[in-house]
Amino acid sequence: MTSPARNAQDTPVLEVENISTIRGRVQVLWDVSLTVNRGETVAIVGPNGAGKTTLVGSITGLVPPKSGRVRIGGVDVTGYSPERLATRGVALVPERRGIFAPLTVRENLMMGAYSRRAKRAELEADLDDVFGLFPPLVRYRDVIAGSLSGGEQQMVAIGRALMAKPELLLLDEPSLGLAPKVRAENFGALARLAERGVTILLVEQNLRLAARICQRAYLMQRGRIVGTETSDELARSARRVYLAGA
Amino acid sequence: MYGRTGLVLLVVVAAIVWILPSYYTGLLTLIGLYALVTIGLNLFMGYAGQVSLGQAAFFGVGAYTSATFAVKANITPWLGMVLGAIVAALVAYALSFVALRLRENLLALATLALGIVINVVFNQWDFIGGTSGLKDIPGFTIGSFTFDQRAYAILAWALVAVGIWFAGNLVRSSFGRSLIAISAGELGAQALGVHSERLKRQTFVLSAVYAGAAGAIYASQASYIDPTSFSFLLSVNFVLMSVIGGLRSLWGAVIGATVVVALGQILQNVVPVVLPSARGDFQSFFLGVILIAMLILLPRGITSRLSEARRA
Amino acid sequence: MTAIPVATATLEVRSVTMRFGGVLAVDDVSFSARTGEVLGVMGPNGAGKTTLFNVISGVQRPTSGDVSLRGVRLTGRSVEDVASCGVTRTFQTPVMFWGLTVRESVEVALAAREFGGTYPPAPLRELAPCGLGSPGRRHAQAALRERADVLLAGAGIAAMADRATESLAFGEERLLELARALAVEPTVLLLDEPLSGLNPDEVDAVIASIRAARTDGVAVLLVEHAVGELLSVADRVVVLDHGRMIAEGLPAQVAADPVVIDAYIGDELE
Amino acid sequence: MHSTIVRLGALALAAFLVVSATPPRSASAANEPYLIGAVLSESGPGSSLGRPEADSVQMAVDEINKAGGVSGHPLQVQIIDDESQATTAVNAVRQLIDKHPIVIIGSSLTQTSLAMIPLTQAASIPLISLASSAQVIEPVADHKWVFKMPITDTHVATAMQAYMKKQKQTKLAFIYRDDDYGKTGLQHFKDAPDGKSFEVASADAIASTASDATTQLTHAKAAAPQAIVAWTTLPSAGVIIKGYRELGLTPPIYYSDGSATGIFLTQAGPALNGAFIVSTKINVADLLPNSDPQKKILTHYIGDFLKAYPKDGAVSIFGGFGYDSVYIIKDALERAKSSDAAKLRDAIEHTTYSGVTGTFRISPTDHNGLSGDSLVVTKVDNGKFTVAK
Amino acid sequence: MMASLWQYVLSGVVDGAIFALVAAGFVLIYQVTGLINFAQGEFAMIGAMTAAALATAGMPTLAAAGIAVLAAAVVGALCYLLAIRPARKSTGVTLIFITLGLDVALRGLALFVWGTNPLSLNAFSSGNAIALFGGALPPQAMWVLGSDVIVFAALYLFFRHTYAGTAVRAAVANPPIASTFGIPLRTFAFWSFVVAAAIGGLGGVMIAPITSATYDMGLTLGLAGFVAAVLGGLDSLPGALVGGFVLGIVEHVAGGLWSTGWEQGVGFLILVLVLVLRPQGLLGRATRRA
Repeated sequence: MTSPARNAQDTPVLEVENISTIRGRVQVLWDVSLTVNRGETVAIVGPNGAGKTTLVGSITGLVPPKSGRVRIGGVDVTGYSPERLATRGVALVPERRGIFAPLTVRENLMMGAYSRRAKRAELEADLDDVFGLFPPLVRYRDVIAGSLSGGEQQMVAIGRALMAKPELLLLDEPSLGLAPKVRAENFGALARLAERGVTILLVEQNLRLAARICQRAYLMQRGRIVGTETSDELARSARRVYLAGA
Repeated sequence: MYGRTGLVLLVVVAAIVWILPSYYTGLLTLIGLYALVTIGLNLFMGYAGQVSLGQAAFFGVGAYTSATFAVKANITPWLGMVLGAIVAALVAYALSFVALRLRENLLALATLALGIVINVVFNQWDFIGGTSGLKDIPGFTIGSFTFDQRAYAILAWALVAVGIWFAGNLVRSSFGRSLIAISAGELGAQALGVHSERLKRQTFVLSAVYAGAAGAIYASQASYIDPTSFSFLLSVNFVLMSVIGGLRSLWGAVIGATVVVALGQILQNVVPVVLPSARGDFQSFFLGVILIAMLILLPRGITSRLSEARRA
Repeated sequence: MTAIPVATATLEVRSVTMRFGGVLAVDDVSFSARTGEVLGVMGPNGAGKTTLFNVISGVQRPTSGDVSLRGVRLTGRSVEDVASCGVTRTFQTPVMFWGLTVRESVEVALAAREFGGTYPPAPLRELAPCGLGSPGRRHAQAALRERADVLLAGAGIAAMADRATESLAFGEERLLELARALAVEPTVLLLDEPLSGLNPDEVDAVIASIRAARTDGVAVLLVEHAVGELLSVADRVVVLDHGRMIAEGLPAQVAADPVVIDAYIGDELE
Repeated sequence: MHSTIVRLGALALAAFLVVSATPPRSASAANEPYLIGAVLSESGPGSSLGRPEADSVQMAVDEINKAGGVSGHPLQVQIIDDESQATTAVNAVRQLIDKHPIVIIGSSLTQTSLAMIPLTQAASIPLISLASSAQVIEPVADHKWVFKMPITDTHVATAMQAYMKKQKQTKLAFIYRDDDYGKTGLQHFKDAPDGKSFEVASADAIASTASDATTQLTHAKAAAPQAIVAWTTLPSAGVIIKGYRELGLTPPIYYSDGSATGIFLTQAGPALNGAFIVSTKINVADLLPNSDPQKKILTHYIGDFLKAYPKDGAVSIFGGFGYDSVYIIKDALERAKSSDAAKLRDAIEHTTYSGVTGTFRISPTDHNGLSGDSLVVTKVDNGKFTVAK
Repeated sequence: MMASLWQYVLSGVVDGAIFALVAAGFVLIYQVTGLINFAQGEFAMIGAMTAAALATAGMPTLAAAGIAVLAAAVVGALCYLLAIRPARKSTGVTLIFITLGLDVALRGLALFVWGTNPLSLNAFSSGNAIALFGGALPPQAMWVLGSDVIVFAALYLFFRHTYAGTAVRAAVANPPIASTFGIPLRTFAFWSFVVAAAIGGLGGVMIAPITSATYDMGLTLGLAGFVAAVLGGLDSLPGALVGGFVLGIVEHVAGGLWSTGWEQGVGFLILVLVLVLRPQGLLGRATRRA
C-alpha cells in the first residue's frame, strides 16, 4: 500500500484507556488499556476465552465498552457506531475472515473502501496494489469469494481492510483454521505490510506466529491485560498463560 | 383461580343478560366465542411461542361441521359442538405435520395459506352450501326450550369459563411450563428431553378444539353461515385480539376479544359522527393504527404491565 | 494413547466425521467415556469441540461415524430422544426459560422424564390430566416441586427458587442450567464451557457439582477454556486440533505433551 | 392480578355500554318519528350495490320528511354498513332491533340477507331485502316477514331468453359470479319457463375480485356459442368485457341486471358498445313513452339523485331498490294507519306501487311482486343505454 | 384443446407479470431487513388508486401513473419511519403483526380517501389485442411485461453493477462486518421499503387498466405476490420473477382445465407444498431460513 514512511514513530494511533465491556450479561473485559503507535506492529495474545475478540469489538464499535475511552488518532471515538468509526481509519480483518461470501473477490475488495467515497480511478489503482500484494488473488478476481479456500479468503479479508487505507489495521486471529503453510504465507504478507509502515494490531492465539511479526505484545487472560512483553519474551511466558491456567 | 374467576364471570354474564338489550347480549355472545378462540390461540402463540394466521379456518370447520350435521342429518347442536371440535382437531392434527416443521415467518405463511385453502374448500364444496352458505341451522335446545340470545350468551361464557379453567390448569402444570420452556429456548428444552414437537402439536390441536367448539355455537346462534364469515381477515382479527390482550395471558384473550369487538362497534358508531364522509369499514384504519401503536408501545399486550408488576 | 476396553465404556464415539461444505470440523474422532469419570475435551478455538458436542447430543447428524450409549445407537435420534436415553448437555451461552421461575425451570426437566413413554397416547397422558388438574396430576406436580427443591438445595441455589429466570445474573444462570441438566438424572452430561464468565465462588460451586455428579456415576464430558481448572477436575483428557484428536490421556501427561503445547501456543513455522 | 384484570374488563364493558347505548324509543306517541333501520353493504365486495342503495334510502326519507312525513310522523332512518359480511350484518340487525324500528331494509347481498332473516323473523319485524335471490323470500310460508325489492332472477332470465330467441341464439356460454348471485342465476336461467330450449355449452365461475377473465372466456370461445351470458356485477363485469374485446370474441354478450349501472358504462368505455344488458327501465328512462307509468317517478329520481349524491357517479338499478323500499313502506304505513308491525306487514303484503324499479304487485303468495314488464333488454350504443330492438 | 391451453398460459403470463412485481417488493424487503411485509399488496393498491383517481380527474394517463408510483414510494417511506423503525428491536413475529396492522390501516385509509367505487384507468396505449400463435394478449400486457423487464433489469444492474448495490449485497451477506466498513444498514432498510413500495405501486398502476382499481384490491394482489415470492425463494429476485410467472400460469391452467373457482386454492396449495418440500423456494438458497 501507499502509506508514506512516517517519522513520528511515537504518535499513538490507538489508545485504549481502562475499558470494561459487557457482552450479553457477562463482563468480558476488565479495565483494559493499551496503546499502538504509528508504524508499530503490536500483538494481543492469550488463550481462548481471554476476551480478545470482544476487545476488537470494543475498538470497532461492534460491542461498545461500558466504561473507559477509546481514542483513534487522538480523537475520542468511544460510543461511535461501527459505521461512524469506519470513517476514522480503523479497518478490521475479522475473526474467521467474515468475507462477503456471495460477492466476487473484486467486489469484496471494493467494499473495503466504502467509507472513503473515493473516485473510481483511485480505487482501481488501489485494487491493483492489493492484487500486487496477494498475487494468487488475481486469477480469482471475478470469482465468488465464498468458493475460495480459507487461506485465499484470508487474503481477501486483509486486502479488503487495506482498501480502506486504514490508519490502523486490526486483525482478529488471522491464523485460525488455516493450514500451516497457508498461515506462513499470510504472515509473510503481513510482515511485508509492517515493513511498509502499516500500523497493525494483531490479535492472535498462536503465540509463535505473533512473535514473528510483532514488536510488542500484550498478554491477555480472563479479560485482563496480564503483561506486556517484547516479542522475544513471549515464548517464555507462553506456557504459564496458556496451559497452567492461573 | 382461573376456574373461580371464570365462574364469577359466567355468573355476571348470566345476570346482566337479563337487563342488557339484545344487541349487547349478541355482542357479548360474540365476544365470548371470539375469546374462546383467542384463549386457544394464546396457548399456541403466547405460551408455545408459535404463530398462526389461520385460526378462522378452525372456527369455520367447527361451524360447518355442526351446521352440516344439523341441517343434513338432524343431529342436535350439542353433539354438533363436540363433532365440530373433533373435526377441527383432526384437521389441525393433519395440518400440524405440515405447519409445525416451520418457524416464525414461514409458519405464519403456512398457516395463512392453509387457512385460505380451507376457505376455498368452503366456497367450492356445494354439499356444505358453497358460496351460498348454509341457512336455517337449528338452534340449541334443552327439552322444549329453544335457545334465545340470552341462553347463547350464557352458553358461550360457560364455555369460556370451562375453557379458561382448562387452559389455566394447563399453563400452571408441567405441560404449560414445558411450552414456555420451548418458546424461550427450544433446543435447551429438547436437551432436557422435552418433546417439543409433540407438545406443540397437542397445543395446536387444542387451539383448534377451542376454535371448533366456538364455531359450532356461532353457527347455531347465527343460524346462517357462509364462507365470508371465516375469511383470512377474521384470522387477522384473532391475532389482533391475542396481541392486544397480551399473548402470554389467558385473561388477555378475554380482554383482547372484548376490546377488539367493542372498539369495532364504537368506531362504527363514532366515526360517522366525527367524519361524516367516512363510511364503510374505515374504522379498520383505526384498528390497524391502534394495533401498530400497541405493538410498538406495549409489545406484550395490555396485561403485560400487570404481570410485570407481579414479577417485580 | 491408551486404549479403553469397550466393556467399561458408557458413551462411545466411533470414527465421527463432520464436514461442512469443504471444511472438516471433526475428522475421524473416536473415544469413549466411562461411568463416574470426568473426561476433559481440550483444544484451541475452532478445534471442533462444540461440533463434537452437537453430534453427540443429536443437534447435528455426523457425516459419518456414530455415537452409542451402552451399545444403544444414538446417532440419528432427535435431541429429545438422545436426552431421554440419558445424554444431556449445557450450552456455551446458557439457555434460560424466560417466563418461568428457577424452580419451575427445574420442574420442566423433571417433567420431561415423567412425560416419556408411549402409552396412553400423548394427549391423554399429558394434555388431559394437566388441563383437568386431576388429583393424580396434582399429586405428581407436588412431587416434582419437592424434588426440584431438593435439587436446587443440592446445587446450592435453594435461595433462588422463586426468582424469575429473567432476574438471574450470568453466573446464576450457569448454576441453574447445571442443576436443570442434573435433574434429568443423566448417564452422560456434556458441559460446554461451564466456567466461562463465572466469578471464583461460582467456579468452585460448579466444580463441586461436577465432582458430585461424577460420584453419582455420571460420565461428564467437559469442554472448558480455563485449562488449569479443566486439568484439575478431569480424570482423563482428550485434545482436539483442527478436528482431529491429537492426544488422549491423564491430565498431567497431556499437559506435558509437546504436540498439545504446539497446538495451543502455535507450531513452529517451517 | 386476576381480579385487577376482571375489574379492568368490567370497566371497559361499562364504558362501552355508556358510549354506544341509545335508549330504546317507542313510536306510539303522535308525531314521534318512525324509525326505519337499514343494513347495507356499503363496503366490501357488495359496495357497488350498497353505496347507491344507502344514498337512495336517505334521499327518499329526506323527500318524505320535506313533504311532511307520513301522517304527520317524520321518518327517521339509521343506516349501518355490514361490510358485506354476515357476522357484521347480524350484529347490525341486533343493534337496530333494540331500537324498535318499524321495519328494516337490507341487506344488499344474498348472504348478508340470509344471515339477517332469522333475527327479523324472530323479532316479528318486516324486512325488505335488497338482495336478488329468490331464496330470501321463498318459501313464503317460512318467510312471512320478508319482502324483496330486486326482480327475481327467473324474470331476468326470461327477458333475456325472449330476446335471444328472437335473434335465434340458443347455444350459449355462461360466465357467472362465484357466489350465490351467479350460481342461482345460472340455475334460474336453466329452470326458466323457456330454459329447455337453450343449450348452455360452457359454464364458468368468476371471482368477484377477479383480475382476469381470459380463462373463462377461452372456455366460452372453445364452446363456439351463439351468445355469451355474463351473470355478474362490477368489477368482474368490466374484466369480462375487456377480455372479450382482447380475445376478439364475436358472439354477442348479454349481461344480467347485476351490471345494469351507469358506472359500468363510464368504466368500460367504448369496449361495451354493442353489449346487451338486462335492466330495469331506469337506464332508459328518457326513451320511455310518456304513457309509461314509471316515466314520471324515474325522471324525478334520476334528476335528483345525482344532484344529491354526485359522488356515486351514475344512477343504477340498485339505488332504485333502496328508493322504492322507502316509498313502499310509506304507502303501507298510510294504508295501515299504524306503525304496528303486524299491521304494517299485512299492508306491505297488499301493495301495488309503481316505482323506480318497476310496478310491484306484492301479494301473500309473492313477496316481490315484480314481473317481466319492468325489465328491458338494453343495448349499449355509443356509450349509452338504448332499448334493444 | 391445445389452443385453449395456450390461451390459459398467455393469460397466466399477464397475471404472473403483475405477481412478479409485487413479489419483487416482498423479496427486496425480506432480503434487506429479514421482514415479511404483509402490507406489500397495499402499495400496489395505492399505486392503482392514485393513478386511476388522478386520471379520472383529468390528468394524462402517463403523468398520473408516474405520480402514483411516487405516491406509493412516499407511503412506503412513511410506513417504515412510523411503524417499522420504532419497532426495530422487536422479534420477527411482532414485526409480522405490525405489517398486518399496516395492511389493515392502509386499506381503511384508502376507503376513506377514495370510497368503494371501482375507478378505471385507460390502457396506456390503444389498439387491438395482440395475436400470438392463436392466443391473444391485451395491449396492456406489453406494458406489464415491459415494466417487468425494466424493473428486474434495473434491480439486476443495480445489485450487480453499481457500487451502492454491491454494498447492499455486502450488508445482507454479513451485517456487522459490513457496518465496520461504514456500510449503513439502516439507510438500506429505509430504501428497501421505498423501492419495494414504488415497485408495488408500479404493479398496481400496470394492472389498473386491466381490472380497474378498488380500495380492497391490495389483499388479493398481496397474497398472490407473496405466494410468488415464497415459491421462487424469499431471498431471490430471479425467484420472484419465476415464482410470479409460475403462479400465474399454474392458476390459469388449473382454472382452465379444472374449475375457475379453485384458482386461488391451487396457488396456496402450491405454497404449502413448497414450504414443506423446499422451504427455500425454487431458486432460493438453503442457508438463510427464517
